Amino acid sequence: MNLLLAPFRGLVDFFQALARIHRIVPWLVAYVFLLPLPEILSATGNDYYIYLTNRILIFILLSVGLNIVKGFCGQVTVGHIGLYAIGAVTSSLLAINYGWPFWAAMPAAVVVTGLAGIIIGLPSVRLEGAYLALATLGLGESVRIMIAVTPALGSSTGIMLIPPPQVGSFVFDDFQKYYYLVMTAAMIGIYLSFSILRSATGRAFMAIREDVIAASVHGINVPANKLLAFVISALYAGAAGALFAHMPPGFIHHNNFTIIEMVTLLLMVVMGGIGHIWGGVIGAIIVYIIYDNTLEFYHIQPLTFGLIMVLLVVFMPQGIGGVIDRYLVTKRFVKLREEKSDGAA
Amino acid sequence: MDFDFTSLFAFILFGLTIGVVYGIVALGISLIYSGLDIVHFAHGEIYMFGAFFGLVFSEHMGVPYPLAILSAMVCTGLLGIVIERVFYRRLTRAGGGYTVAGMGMIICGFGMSVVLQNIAYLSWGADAEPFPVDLGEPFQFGDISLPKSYGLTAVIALLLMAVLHFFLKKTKIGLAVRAVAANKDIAFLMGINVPLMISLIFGLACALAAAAGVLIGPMQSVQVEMGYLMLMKAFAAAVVGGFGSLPGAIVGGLLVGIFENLGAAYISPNHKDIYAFLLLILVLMVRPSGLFGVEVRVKA
Amino acid sequence: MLKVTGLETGYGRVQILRGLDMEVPQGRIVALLGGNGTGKSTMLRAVSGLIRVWNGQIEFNGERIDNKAPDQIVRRGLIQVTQGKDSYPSMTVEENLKVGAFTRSDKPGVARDLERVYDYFPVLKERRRQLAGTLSGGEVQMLVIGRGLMAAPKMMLLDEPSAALAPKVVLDIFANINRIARSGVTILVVEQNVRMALILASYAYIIRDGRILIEGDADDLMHDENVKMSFLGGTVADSSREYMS
Amino acid sequence: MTTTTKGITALLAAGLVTGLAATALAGEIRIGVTMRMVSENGQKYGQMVVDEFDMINKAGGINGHTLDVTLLNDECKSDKGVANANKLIFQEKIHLLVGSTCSSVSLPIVDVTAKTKVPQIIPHSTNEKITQKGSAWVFRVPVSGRYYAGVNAKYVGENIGKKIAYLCAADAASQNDCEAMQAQMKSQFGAEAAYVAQVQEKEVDFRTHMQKIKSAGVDGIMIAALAETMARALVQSYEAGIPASVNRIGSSSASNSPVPAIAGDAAKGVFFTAAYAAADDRPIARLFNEMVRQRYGIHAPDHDFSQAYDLVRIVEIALGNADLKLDSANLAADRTAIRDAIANVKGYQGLASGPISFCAEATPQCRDGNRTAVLIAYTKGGKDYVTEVLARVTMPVDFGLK
Repeated sequence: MNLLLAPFRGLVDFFQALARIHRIVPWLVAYVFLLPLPEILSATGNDYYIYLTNRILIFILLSVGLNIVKGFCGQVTVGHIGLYAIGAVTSSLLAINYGWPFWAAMPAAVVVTGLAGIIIGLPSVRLEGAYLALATLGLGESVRIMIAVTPALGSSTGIMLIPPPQVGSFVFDDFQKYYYLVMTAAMIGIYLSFSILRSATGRAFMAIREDVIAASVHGINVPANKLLAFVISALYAGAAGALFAHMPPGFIHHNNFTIIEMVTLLLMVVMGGIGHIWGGVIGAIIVYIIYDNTLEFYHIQPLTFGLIMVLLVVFMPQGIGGVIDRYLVTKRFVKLREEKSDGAA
Repeated sequence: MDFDFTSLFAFILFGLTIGVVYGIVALGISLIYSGLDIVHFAHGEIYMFGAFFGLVFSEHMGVPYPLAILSAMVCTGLLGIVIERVFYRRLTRAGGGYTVAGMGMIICGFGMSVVLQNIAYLSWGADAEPFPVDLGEPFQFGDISLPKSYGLTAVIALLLMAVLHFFLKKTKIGLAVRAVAANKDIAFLMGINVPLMISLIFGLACALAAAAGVLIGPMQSVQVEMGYLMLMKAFAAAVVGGFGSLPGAIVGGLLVGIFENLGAAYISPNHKDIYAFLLLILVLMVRPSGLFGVEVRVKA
Repeated sequence: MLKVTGLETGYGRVQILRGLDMEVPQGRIVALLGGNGTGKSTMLRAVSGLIRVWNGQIEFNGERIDNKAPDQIVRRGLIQVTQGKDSYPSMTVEENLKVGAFTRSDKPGVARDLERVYDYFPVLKERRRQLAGTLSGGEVQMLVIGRGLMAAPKMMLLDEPSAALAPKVVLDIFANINRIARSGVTILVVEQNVRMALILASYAYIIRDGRILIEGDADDLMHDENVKMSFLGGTVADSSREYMS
Repeated sequence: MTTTTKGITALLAAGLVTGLAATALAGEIRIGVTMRMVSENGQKYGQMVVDEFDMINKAGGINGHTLDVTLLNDECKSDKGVANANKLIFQEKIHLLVGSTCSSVSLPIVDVTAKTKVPQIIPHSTNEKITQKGSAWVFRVPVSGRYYAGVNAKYVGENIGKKIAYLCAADAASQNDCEAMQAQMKSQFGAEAAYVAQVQEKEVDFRTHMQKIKSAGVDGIMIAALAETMARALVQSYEAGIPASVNRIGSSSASNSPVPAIAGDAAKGVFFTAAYAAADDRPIARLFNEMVRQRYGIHAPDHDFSQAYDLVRIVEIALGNADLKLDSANLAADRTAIRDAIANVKGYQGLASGPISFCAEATPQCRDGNRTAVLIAYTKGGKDYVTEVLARVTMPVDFGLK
């Protein structure tokens, strides 16, 4: 394990050093590092990796958003994929029917999804645990069925020819170009997620996760904060949905938003480690790469995936994030002890 | 669509006959929830397995239909016990609950459902299998005809409920099952073998789902993907009736059945599957413990 | 009858009991006293088999019972009676009592014991068809004691029978515990209410930080200056004095 | 090297390792297939396609080139289908894409292949819009929904009646079949639908609809749905007491064998349009029936098998005529050559009931190559079902276009 994590240790140290200058510096550096990624991937002679990266980045946005509700605030939702659908459909309809440019349609879709987040989150005010899971499941599935049966929302043929984003005469009309868009969005998403975690709101969420009663005793407005968590995560889902819809070939269909996609998303969050922001990122990357590399074994792919899910929950409930955490904590602890013994000597 | 009472009666009748089936599956989900503290997302696949077992017994081995129901129930019950012992047991030991760690239960259930579905696909293929059971001419209520199989289903479903009710209320083991469902630690202290009872609960719930599968099989044919829709309806039924409540599950099932049929008939047929969810959400918002829930069980 | 030596256990990695020794002779009422978080309930859970014993041993009737399954321990005649909040609220009173007799198969014996419980606690007989969730605090406490009796135990472990109850009710319950003990059931009662427990018990242990701090005859402890200083100043104990005299 | 640089190098290295794995072999014709595999249609279709391509390889390949077939499952989901198409095009560097079997997946893939200039051949999707998008790179082997509807409507209007109830499942193909049929009934006979209901793709309980249709008193019921759903609806239509005198009309999925197998006696008398009938009495069809029977041990091949077979033959002809270099420098040229070769396939007469012809323009007229719909009826249901051919109609090229 140590050997495996050794490269990360250097990276973590490097970025921690940068963070001492200003919080945003490591992000800017990372952003610059990531900009030439399509060229690097292209150099391998396989542009599909760029497409794969785009898909993963969209999933990262989703899972980081889901983590806010689930990891930070401790609310169980199975309706996140419905919000993703709302974002995708709203943005594409605005672009197709009203000719809105992507830059107007996407923010509008994010706002609409945020409002929908209130509805999906509403049950959380009264319900907990299993009941909340089922209520959100019902809401999420209802969204999908509504799309499936309403011709204006795509119905069975789906929404076609959603125009790609455009800046001046530069059109993001293939996935190589689209990478810059989704990468930027994902970076902003992750950064904001960290900011939220650090803010008073983030602390309120975590207080609710740890102990609802104690949180309310400490003056935290529990229902409002729960709703807020749902809304924030809905904003992420809306952005991810809009980005997915406008990505060439610009096609969405209700079966992109089924319960299987929701489970994949949950798997990403759980595999990465619930409550770890990086967990959502790592989970999205690992799950999607495993999925992509097992495509040719389609007849047993569900079986293996299912088993991974079951065994993961049984044997590694804290996810990869938990393992890394343990490693980092141990490392810091060792360091602390060394410092202590140095001081004693 | 013109309104007339014959049609209304027909729609309610359709709702009732399918509703009892939702009810038995819901009962299993409800039992598992109170026994193991998990919402069993793989129960739809258990139902599917039950139907396939029934099909194998009845069609391929020539066992008479009523006996096929019983055999399928036994087999599926055993399958359930194995699943519970091998996988879920480790999780319940690690502590249930639905917050951060409890997400695991949902993932685990889904994972299991994918695994079971894939196993069924590998063993029986993706084609839907016909499950013909000839029971003779349908019942006629004036202009409405109701296939005998639906009538039979309703009768058997009610019979199963009655047997279960008797078992839970009047026998010592049933009492122990209820004690385990209510509070495992105390049940332990009363000298009840809790792990055994949990297996029993799980097996029982799976057997009920299998019964539903074999009953519905002849009407809707048997297919690998049949579980999902039933699961959704049964979840709705279980919640509407109140998790853990036996009459609640059946009333919930009937309500979901009637509600969706009337909705499909008079509001819009496209949205049929939404009505169950609508009812679920309505009930949850108004009365979180369901119509028959005795206590609101909030998991920490 | 019950002998605990060097008991060490805890939850997860947190150790609660650090080498606890105690003994309960047959036919006596022994009290285990101590404040919140001292390890009283942990000790009971370990004896009943609900948590694993890390070290040390527990003997019941000369037989090792540590790390046996709870139902095995119950079958040997050792039953724990938890606090009143641990009834089955959605079952009737009589069903609650019948759950207590789960390990027994002699129907006439069970029926006889049911009558005996109703004799001890007549109020339960009045409410036999009611749901346990509708009972008052004191009645539920009686119910769980009665439920423990239904197992026809040789020994009962009582976990804070006085918790959150009015002093008068506590007195009533303690009187009945005394009756039960006189009928030949050995009793270990775990209490925070030190004064009342000392009146009830003949011998007592005081636990702190997972170890036995003081032990002795109840009368001696009652007059021990240290005990008086540290444990007998509580309001509950004081207010109960007038009822006891 | 400091820890930091070491870390970054390791990270980059890890990222690149997987990238180097994808190297394309020269001299092979790479064919990518994406379709729904873990399902009734996919299993048969995929099996047939893979087996047939294998046989070509065993017989020495095409012009000495072997075929390298990569088959991926898209689960009938558009996002996965698009991902598969991209993977096949950019990673496997395929020369030709076969896919998908689902209309809702083929629709977006058409745009992908148009943009990347990869020839795409549609194995099983009937939705009209696929070829109406105007891509120069797409070819359709099955019969387009617009032809099916034209034939079906003509027969219904002339022989059954004009009061038709429609029960349409919410999958792209059935929805299209259903709407096209209604439009045809209207334009050919001026008949409005007597009752229309949309149901979910996997609906299992149709009793409410049947009760309503029963009281509506119609001449016929069109059930447009995928095989299993249709079979259930057929059975329940009899259970509801709708007499056999009310004709049951199927969509093209009625050709798939689960329909008669599940519906049993309820399948009897159902008629529909499809691309192939096992009752076809041409010698080639007889031979094909026998071959499929022996190879897969089934009673009679449905049009899944025949279309898979035809597809492979058309690909074989086109690849044989194309002048291919098959090295990485000429990938784009080879793709164009294959497209042009497919566009040059004229009058292919295989199992399809009529000739299949393509042409160079990027129009539906040119790319819906198969215009012959067979009107088929079941005369016996069950696993050993029997069909009869009522008519075989070749439609004019621009039929059904607005």
